[in-house]
Amino acid sequence: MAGFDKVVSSYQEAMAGLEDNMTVIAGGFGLCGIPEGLIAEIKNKGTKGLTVVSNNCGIDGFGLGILLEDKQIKKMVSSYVGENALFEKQLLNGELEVELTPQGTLAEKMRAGGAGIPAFYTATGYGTPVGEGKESREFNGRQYILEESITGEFAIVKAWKADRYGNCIYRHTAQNFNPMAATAGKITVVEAEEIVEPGELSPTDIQTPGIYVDRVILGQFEKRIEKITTSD
Amino acid sequence: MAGFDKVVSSYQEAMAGLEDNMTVIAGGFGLCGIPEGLIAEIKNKGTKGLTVVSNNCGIDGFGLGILLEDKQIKKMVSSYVGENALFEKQLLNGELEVELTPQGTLAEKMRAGGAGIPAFYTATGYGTPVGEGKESREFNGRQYILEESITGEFAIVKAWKADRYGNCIYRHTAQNFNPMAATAGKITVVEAEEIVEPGELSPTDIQTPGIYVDRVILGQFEKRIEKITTSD
Amino acid sequence: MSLSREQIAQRVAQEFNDGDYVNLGIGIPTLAANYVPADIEVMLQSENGLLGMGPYPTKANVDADMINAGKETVTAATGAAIFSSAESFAMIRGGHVDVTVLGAFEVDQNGNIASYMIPGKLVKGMGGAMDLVAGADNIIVTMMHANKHGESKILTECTLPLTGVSCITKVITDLAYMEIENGEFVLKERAPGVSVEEIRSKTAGQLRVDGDIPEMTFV
Amino acid sequence: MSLSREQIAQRVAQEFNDGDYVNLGIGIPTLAANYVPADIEVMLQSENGLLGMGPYPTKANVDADMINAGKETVTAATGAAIFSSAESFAMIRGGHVDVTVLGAFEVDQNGNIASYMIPGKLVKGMGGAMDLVAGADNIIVTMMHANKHGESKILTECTLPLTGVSCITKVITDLAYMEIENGEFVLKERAPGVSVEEIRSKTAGQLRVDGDIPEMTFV
Repeated sequence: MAGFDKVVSSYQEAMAGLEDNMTVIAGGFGLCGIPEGLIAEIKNKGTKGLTVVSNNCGIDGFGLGILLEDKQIKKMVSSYVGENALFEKQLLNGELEVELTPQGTLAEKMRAGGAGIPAFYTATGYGTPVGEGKESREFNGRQYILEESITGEFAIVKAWKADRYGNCIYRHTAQNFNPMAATAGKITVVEAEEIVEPGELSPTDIQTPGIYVDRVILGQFEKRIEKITTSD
Repeated sequence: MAGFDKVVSSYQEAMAGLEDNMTVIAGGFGLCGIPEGLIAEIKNKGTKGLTVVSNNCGIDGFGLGILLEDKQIKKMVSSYVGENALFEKQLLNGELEVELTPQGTLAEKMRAGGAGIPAFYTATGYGTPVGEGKESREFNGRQYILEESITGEFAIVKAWKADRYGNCIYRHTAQNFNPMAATAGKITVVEAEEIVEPGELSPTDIQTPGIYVDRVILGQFEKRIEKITTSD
Repeated sequence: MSLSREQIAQRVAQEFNDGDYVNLGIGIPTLAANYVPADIEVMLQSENGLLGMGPYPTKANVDADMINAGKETVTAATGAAIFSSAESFAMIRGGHVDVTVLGAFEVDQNGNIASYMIPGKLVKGMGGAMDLVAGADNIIVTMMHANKHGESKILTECTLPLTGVSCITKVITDLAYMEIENGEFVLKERAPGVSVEEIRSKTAGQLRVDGDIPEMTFV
Repeated sequence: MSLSREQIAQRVAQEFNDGDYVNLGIGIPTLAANYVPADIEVMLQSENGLLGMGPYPTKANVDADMINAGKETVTAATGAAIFSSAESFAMIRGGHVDVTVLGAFEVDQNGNIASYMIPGKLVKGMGGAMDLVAGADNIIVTMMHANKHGESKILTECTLPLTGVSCITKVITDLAYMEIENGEFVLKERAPGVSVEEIRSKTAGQLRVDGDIPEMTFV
């Protein structure tokens, strides 16, 4: 009996079942809190035609940016895709499609996807290019647009500590989109800095309950920083 | 300068501004995690015609049940209102109105209210009395109903520890509806078992950030238990 | 002979798979926790915000802040997580709970369920039942096959206000285990000593009986 | 003389009240944190999930897991809270942030703002700007009054794709502090030494000038 032990020992196992043209939802903000090893495995695997839902697309040569090198991404759903020359090139060439989505709407679309809410109304984007082609509607004298939720075949998540049951906690602002991504994958894979035994994390501290998580792998992280700013 | 210090020293201050016919959103599940002293203050104040949004309405003589004694509640929005003879009597007499709302929809309506989402779709209640008179709509081959969010003039919340800035943490399952209630009040009042200095709660442990909270008061709690069940 | 409440619960527990997250309603469903086969593990979700519900506490460990959805004092199992009601129903509504077990007044051959309201009687509320039946793929209903007057509660069409539509797939009664498929009840197992004829006579909805129907077995 | 970036930031900070939760966009808005009056406290919200942003860390305390929305390494202030992006935007969208300060390419007299996209140039994305302008009641835009060619960016109607509609209430430029009311810019203050005539000549939108317009004062 395997019970609730979700730990896998290889990246191949962690991303088993990922196929061309699937949708992958990724946690992370910029390069902070990204599942580095899972992204590298997607590159190694060579899966193509991916739709990737992530606030950003990494930078040239790091993070999700490495999936651009072999043109593995067909479409990005993101709020901000600067800092990436290869991205720019592929976008201008028409090799890459991008669906710009306001950051809060993106976070809420992932949450709604995981929470069984197919759509919600938000004032964000009303009257802007984001609202074009979307239903709008008035509530209490204000206009809102209808936004549909997002789910994906896979979600890839970076945790600080995960227990064998998949319960996760995140470190500082590396939390960001990870908890929502974790809920929105049909298969959710967590790459953690540390794997602990069930019971070591206090029940109330757990930020992603294991019910959302299918696989857990121990990762090693470079944790590259985009902008080192200091006071001294 | 008061800065972010939200601690008040009397229940009168805590509930100042509550007037007849307002809407009060309350945390708690059954008698677990209810703001006992804030409820008592509403009783003392004698405010009438209240709409109270809470998963339950306490029991005879305890919790929100005490607000029935002087007929202070005009309408309850709840998922379950059993265990309360006075409630039953007032309901049958037509002195009290009740809007039964599925528990998950109720939690999400509070969250949406606090999060600036005026409405969302859910499959919960489609084809049932809950769905009557509500718009329904198909997404991906399934029918959903449109549910509108809830906000109130006041939210009353029970925390375990709160710091002076209003950052809160909850104890065990006394969390329940409290974090959502905290976001949905125009004025949110937290009654805590313990008040600590800012910085004593770890930033990642905080379950309700102080931005949602207007007033904090130190409470004393009886913590009555509805069903004591033991293994010995 | 018709099943006892405990036997219904025991049969329910046979539907659990290793690694299932399970929500058990109040009454017979809750009893199923006592009969989880020894060779599997399940984790119990309680909709007030607890994943990994443990046994009742000892008297010395009763804690008012640690209750389940039935408002009973409980403990947290090893590896449990505790969260808000919104998170709890995100889990439920989002289809992350593998199995939901709940009682009902009536079910019908289209998978509809009525479980929270009898017109003319006082309505206490649906609690989390509507969210649970809307969220789970695998819902097991436990109920008596007929009422005290012998009238079937396994119907062509529910007569009471519904808790959910087209959502029930399995029904375990004191007489039978049935699945609901394509607008009919499919008889899968009989309670020991209960005949197909008796089941048929107490089933108002369309009942399909394919070949020999085995008796339930209890370990 | 027109204001420097620092002076614009300084004027912005005068709009803060004691106890305000404030979100500062990248660029000039971020500088406003340096000019918060000594007798008040504000708390900075960073939309990647930090309420209570502190100063940059010392070299020894740089932490890749501790960044702000501009992807800069930061620290947490005393009493800070850290949370998910969904929670962060629940706060923003729900109107809990008291003041939002952000830059723009154009604003118009109806309170519309264009700040994220110039057709023909590559679009990098709106980040959190659309949520911020949709969520806050009190939005201050910081920008240059005119572009390098002297063409006004304070318009009758924005020409670029919008970030938000009817949402901007205050504009602080290198030349003036204006509020937007009833479809016009209302001139409230002039930069020191800048005449009403100069402001008028560089304002394409409807400008209301009531009586004498005071100069800004900087402590």
